[in-house]
Amino acid sequence: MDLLTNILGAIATIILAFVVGMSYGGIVRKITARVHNRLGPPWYQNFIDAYKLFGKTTAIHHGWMQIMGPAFLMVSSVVTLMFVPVLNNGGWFTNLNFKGDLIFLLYLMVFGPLGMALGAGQTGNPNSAIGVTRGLSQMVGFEIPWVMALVALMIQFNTTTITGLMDVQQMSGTWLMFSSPFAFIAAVLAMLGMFRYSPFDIVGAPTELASGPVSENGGKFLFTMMSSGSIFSFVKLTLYVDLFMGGADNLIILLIKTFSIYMIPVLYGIVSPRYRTEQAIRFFWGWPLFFGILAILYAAIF
Amino acid sequence: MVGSPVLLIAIPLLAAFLIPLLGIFWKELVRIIPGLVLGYLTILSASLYIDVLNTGTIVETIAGWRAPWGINLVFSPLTGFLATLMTFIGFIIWLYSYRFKRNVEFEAAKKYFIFLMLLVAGSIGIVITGDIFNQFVFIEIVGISAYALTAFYTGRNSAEAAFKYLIMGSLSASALLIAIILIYSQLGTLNMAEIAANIHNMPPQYRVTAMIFFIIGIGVEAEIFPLNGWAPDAYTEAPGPVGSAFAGIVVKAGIYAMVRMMFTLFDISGPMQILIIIGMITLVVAETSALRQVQLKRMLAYSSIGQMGLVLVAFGMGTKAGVFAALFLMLNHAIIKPLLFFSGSYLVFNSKEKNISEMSGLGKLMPFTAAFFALGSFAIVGLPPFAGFWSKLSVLTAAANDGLLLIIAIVLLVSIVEIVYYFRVINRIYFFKFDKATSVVPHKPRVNALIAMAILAILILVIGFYPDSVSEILNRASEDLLNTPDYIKNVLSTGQSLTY
Amino acid sequence: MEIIYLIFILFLSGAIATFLLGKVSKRLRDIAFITTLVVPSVLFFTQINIGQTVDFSVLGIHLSWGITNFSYIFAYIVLGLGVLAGIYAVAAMKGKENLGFFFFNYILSIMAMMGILFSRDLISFFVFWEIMTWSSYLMVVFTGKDVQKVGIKYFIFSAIGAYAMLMAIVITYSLTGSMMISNLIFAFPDFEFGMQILIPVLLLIGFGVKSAMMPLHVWAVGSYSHSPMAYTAVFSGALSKMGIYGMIIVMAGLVSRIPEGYWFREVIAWMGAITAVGGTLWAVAQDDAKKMLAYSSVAQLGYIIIGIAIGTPLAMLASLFMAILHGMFKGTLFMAVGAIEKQTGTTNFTEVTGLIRKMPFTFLASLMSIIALAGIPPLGGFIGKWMLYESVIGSNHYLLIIVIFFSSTAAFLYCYKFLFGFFLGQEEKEWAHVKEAPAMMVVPMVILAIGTFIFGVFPGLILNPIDAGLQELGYAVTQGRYWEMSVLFNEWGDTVVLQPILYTILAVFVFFLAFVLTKNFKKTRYVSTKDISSSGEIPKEHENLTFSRGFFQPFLRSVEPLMRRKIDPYYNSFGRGMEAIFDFVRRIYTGNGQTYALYVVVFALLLLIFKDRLWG
Amino acid sequence: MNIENIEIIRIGVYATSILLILIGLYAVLTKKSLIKIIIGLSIIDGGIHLLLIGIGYIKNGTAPIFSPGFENASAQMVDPVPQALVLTAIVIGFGVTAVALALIIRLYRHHNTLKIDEIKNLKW
Repeated sequence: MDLLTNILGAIATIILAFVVGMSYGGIVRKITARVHNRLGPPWYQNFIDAYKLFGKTTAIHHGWMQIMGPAFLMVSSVVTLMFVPVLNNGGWFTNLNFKGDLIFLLYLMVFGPLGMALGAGQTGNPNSAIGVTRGLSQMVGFEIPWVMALVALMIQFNTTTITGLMDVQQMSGTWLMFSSPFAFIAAVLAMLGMFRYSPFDIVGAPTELASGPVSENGGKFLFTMMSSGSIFSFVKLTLYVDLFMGGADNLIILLIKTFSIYMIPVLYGIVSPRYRTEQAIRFFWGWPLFFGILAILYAAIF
Repeated sequence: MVGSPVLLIAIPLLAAFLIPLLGIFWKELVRIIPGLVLGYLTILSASLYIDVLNTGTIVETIAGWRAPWGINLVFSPLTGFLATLMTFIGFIIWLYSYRFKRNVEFEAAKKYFIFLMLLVAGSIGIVITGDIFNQFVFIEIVGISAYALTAFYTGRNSAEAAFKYLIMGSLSASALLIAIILIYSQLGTLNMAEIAANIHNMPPQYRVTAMIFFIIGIGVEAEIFPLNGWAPDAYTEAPGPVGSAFAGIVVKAGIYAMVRMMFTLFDISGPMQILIIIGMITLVVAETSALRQVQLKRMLAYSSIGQMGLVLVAFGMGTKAGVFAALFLMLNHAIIKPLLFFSGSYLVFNSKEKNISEMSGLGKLMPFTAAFFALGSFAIVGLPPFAGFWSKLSVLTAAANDGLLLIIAIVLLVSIVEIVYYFRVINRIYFFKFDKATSVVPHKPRVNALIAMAILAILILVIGFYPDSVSEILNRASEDLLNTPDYIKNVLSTGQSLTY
Repeated sequence: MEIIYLIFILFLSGAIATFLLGKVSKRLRDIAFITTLVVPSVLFFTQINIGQTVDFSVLGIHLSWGITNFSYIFAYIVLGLGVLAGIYAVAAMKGKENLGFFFFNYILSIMAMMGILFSRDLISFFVFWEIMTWSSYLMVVFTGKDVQKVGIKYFIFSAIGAYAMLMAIVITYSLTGSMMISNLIFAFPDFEFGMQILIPVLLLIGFGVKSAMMPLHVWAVGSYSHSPMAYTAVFSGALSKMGIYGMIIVMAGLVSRIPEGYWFREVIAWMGAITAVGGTLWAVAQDDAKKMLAYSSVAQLGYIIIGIAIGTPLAMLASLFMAILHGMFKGTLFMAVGAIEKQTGTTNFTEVTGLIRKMPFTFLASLMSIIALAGIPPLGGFIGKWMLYESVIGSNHYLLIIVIFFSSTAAFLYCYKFLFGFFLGQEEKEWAHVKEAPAMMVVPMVILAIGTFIFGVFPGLILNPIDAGLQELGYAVTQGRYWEMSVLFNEWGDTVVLQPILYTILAVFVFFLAFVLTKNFKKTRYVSTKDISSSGEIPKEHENLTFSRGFFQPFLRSVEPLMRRKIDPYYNSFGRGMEAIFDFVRRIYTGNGQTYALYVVVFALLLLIFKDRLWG
Repeated sequence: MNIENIEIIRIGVYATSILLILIGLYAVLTKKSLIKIIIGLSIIDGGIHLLLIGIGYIKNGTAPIFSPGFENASAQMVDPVPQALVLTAIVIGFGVTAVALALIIRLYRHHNTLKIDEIKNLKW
């Protein structure tokens, strides 16, 4: 019975993540357009796209790795979602009680992109592969400050789980973004790359590469990828909220917090031109790395 | 008593003179007699040696006169061991070279076997004699026959090699004679045991000078560092079996003479700096010189010199473990180096200019020879589970027991150099493509040569897998070398004294 | 008859029999080969009891053979991989020349590794170590490529390592009068200070060479990539683990018992970290799969070394787990490369593409191994990584963790390159004829790949023997504290429960796969990889759409400062310098007889001058 | 003759022999001709032989033969051993010289020269 509740809860969480993620995506498109002084699509445009894609028949494929790619991607998003507590104190469903081990999470998060990269690779479109190589290279870039931030948190509070860190914030009442500010800065800078908005959007490179890794996918492939992406951005935002902003006590607060943190990469992206891959990597190994080291020193000393 | 140690010298000398005479009747006798002689000597020496191990040292007095008046031969666990080893290696060399020059000429074979007999006789003489002047004579016999054997081939540079050998040999012989004069003028005797008994009566200044001249006198045969310029040339230019005779027999005799002089004659106990230093220099210079050799036999020659350096280092430690290790090294070297020379000379034979670079791919065409060469190389660089490893290990443990860490390090570094040049050759033989432009289509080794190599290879494996098979022998031999009082007692108490 | 002797006699006689039968019949030879591998393995796992020893003496030195709980861990790697790679080798090497020789060396090196594990004394250890070295050397030069460079380099480094070890061994003997490893460990704390430093350093050099620790790694890449892939699977998978085996004994038995041990640990850990980073970056830069995997092996061994150096129970668990898993997945990958080489004749990423539909099983095995290699859950590689990270963080090595993370993230790059380069991308006509490798090659790969999966879910299966082994090294029981059958704990008690995660992953995967495939999917047809939307243009047959050159150019440009320093040229110039010096030394032998005569005289004079010095 | 004279003679013999040895060495080390080197070696030999003889020399000594009536003559005897040694050494020296000359003939045929520093095909 318990298990059934958990599974149902998990499905509910997925739906929540899907809805929130898709809506955020639409809103971002709208905001971007407004900043660019365009009208932009309505905020629910993503849902329309998804519905359209869902309804399409897949006409061609290039082999079974391409078919498995979206599934890999979805595994990554959904299982990561299972790791991240949505609300404090079991306010939402506890999902499957994975406790949210951070190192496990880090590795699970790359599972999806790698799977998709494989799927994209099989299409034979050179642009896909180029996009993938850029994406992976960039990942090495932002992963370093991101991990440093996480390690700083881990060693500061002697726990490697998200729930552990949330408990710390609950108990002390201080958000971690204040009690370990450098880690937060490093993590936020890393987040810029993680969301792949401009200036770090060379991976998808919408114009030159005919939308990069996803260029050969249509129909349900694209639908799965899209929804996975939406879920994934929700997961990442929730993770940041859980880690640095004391989590959320109810869904409204969660939405406010996630949206406000989401605006950081979005707004930074809107006003930025695009970096080349090595520029991006160098960016991440500059100030973010510095703050990461500061964070670790801070954590080690205090 | 199956026979007398005298026969070990007398028979080959006699045979050397009989060979040309009997050759008149039947040419094949020239080849057969040395084999019979060496085979008999091996058996004789081995049975004498077993006697010695069971009952104690045999001291043979010539014409019944007790030392110091008569010349005597000492067949002890040490000398017996070396004599047996030498006769055995001599026999193997005969087996290998039984059909040597068969198809070419009778005269050449005749000369070869005559001088081989003299070489063996002289070397055994050096080992078992108990008289320094006698030793000098034997060294000269070995020298002259070695010059002749080195110059065996006409039309090559062999005369040059022989001449260099001769210059150095003569100079050192003079030095040896001076040493003998010094000792005789001070002690009035030439008998080793008696000298050993009275050596401390000799003024130190004379003693040391005599020792230096001894070192120079014997050093040429023992191939110690500045005195070994002849060796690479002679090994290269002499026929293959002669190279192995040098490495397996002559050098051993030289080394023996040197350590007998140091340990017994001058009764030095404890570490001998001079031997260690000379040995280390010899080892390092020789092995480093070997690295960039173009010719295989020259490389083998340097390797041989280097090994002898290591032997001297081990002797120089002066401990039981050191002597044991040194004798073990000598034994292994006497087995392995002939194997390398045997197989190596077939490889050389099939390359046009004798260069290593022309031996590409010969391993596939002459599998047995190449395999024996590889086995020998593995063994000589000290890879387990082959014979060479255990002797190297003994040297190192002996050195460690004396705390000679620097020496261990140098020996091991030099071993790496050794590995490099041996493995370069092995690589070339096995893993390069055969090239008709540089190599001739191989002459396969003859059966007798293969048997000779196989016997040595089997010995390498036996000692490698079961080193204890020789450890007892070596233990007895090393005890014998270190026990000077017993040597003196044994020699001086045998035979009749001069009375009227 | 002791079973222990029997195993070695079987190996040895089997090796010889295989070699000789090779001259008679190929089939008999293959059968003899497999039998020689399987029978002793079966004997080992069924008949040998832990703690059972045989004692004998050689040259008056007491020697002893017997298996311990600790060496048993490595026996799994050696025999498991040895048998599977052996089966693979029979098919993979079919039709090659000199196979009798290959099999002979193969069996000898397996035997030597088992011998190392059986050795309870330093002499047998060294003997088997050297047999392992030369038999593997003969494999490196087996293909005849670059033997004078690569082969000699391997042997030089092996010899440096082995002789450093030998020096430590003889020093030990002179200090303790015994060759037993247990005596060394027992007496070590009482040694004088210099020896306490010297012996571990020498031993670590010895083991560091085999485990390709920087800066002693330069032999590894050439050797791994030059030996036949069937052997490289064992070479990288099992043989390098012998270095790890020795290193663990040194670190746990010797270094941990002296006060200076802390510095040893730090230095080795950092060397391991440098190894990991360097190996990874260079692996990313390679275009040849063999070299890439070789560098990757170096990097992976770096992680293992880090774990050993840290030395907490969790780190040791991590290291040993990774050692076993590395044997499995790297073995599989090398076998896959071998299969590709056999089928296509090349292993270069820039030449081969799009094999996925031609060699699906090879791809599947490679995919799983790559996932394990990258350390992505739910495959086994992750468990080791997780434990390593937790132990590094738990032991307060903050900078180290960053370095490790960097290298393991960068590892994704070459992981992807491997899969993409060979299997994905355009399906070129040139490779249209390629078929899947024979079943005898595929089955071992798939078995190993499935193994990585099973151990990813039930790490307890491996951790259990590892635990027993660690207890023998003096560690406390770790079961229940750090792991259960499929649960992991870190130093702070945080847990990862593997099974539900796996089931979730599987459920989600199956669901979405089904989701993609249902509803009209039958109408979906397969199209060739030329049929792509290339900005609306239709590519022609001859157009090159393969992306394989300069694959990670941007990344490599950004890490270029890290890769600028290579140790290899230094070694090379050192070697050349030495050769030049040696070449100069031999000019002492001028060839002029008169000079030699002069030497005699000068030597005499020198001795006469220094006679007082020489004789006191 | 008194005892001093004997010593003078002895020293004279020693000095001569050492001089001979040095002359021989000089020839061996500096002369380029193979023949001269061999001559040098022979001179060294000669010097050493002289030295040996000098050791055994006793003024007015008798032949070293024990015979009836001369049982206690050993004090007056010339030491026989050095003489025996010298005889042997002379024979050996002769043999070596013969071999050397034979080699020189061969060398001359091969190299068309007798200069030792031109005969170094074998080196390093």
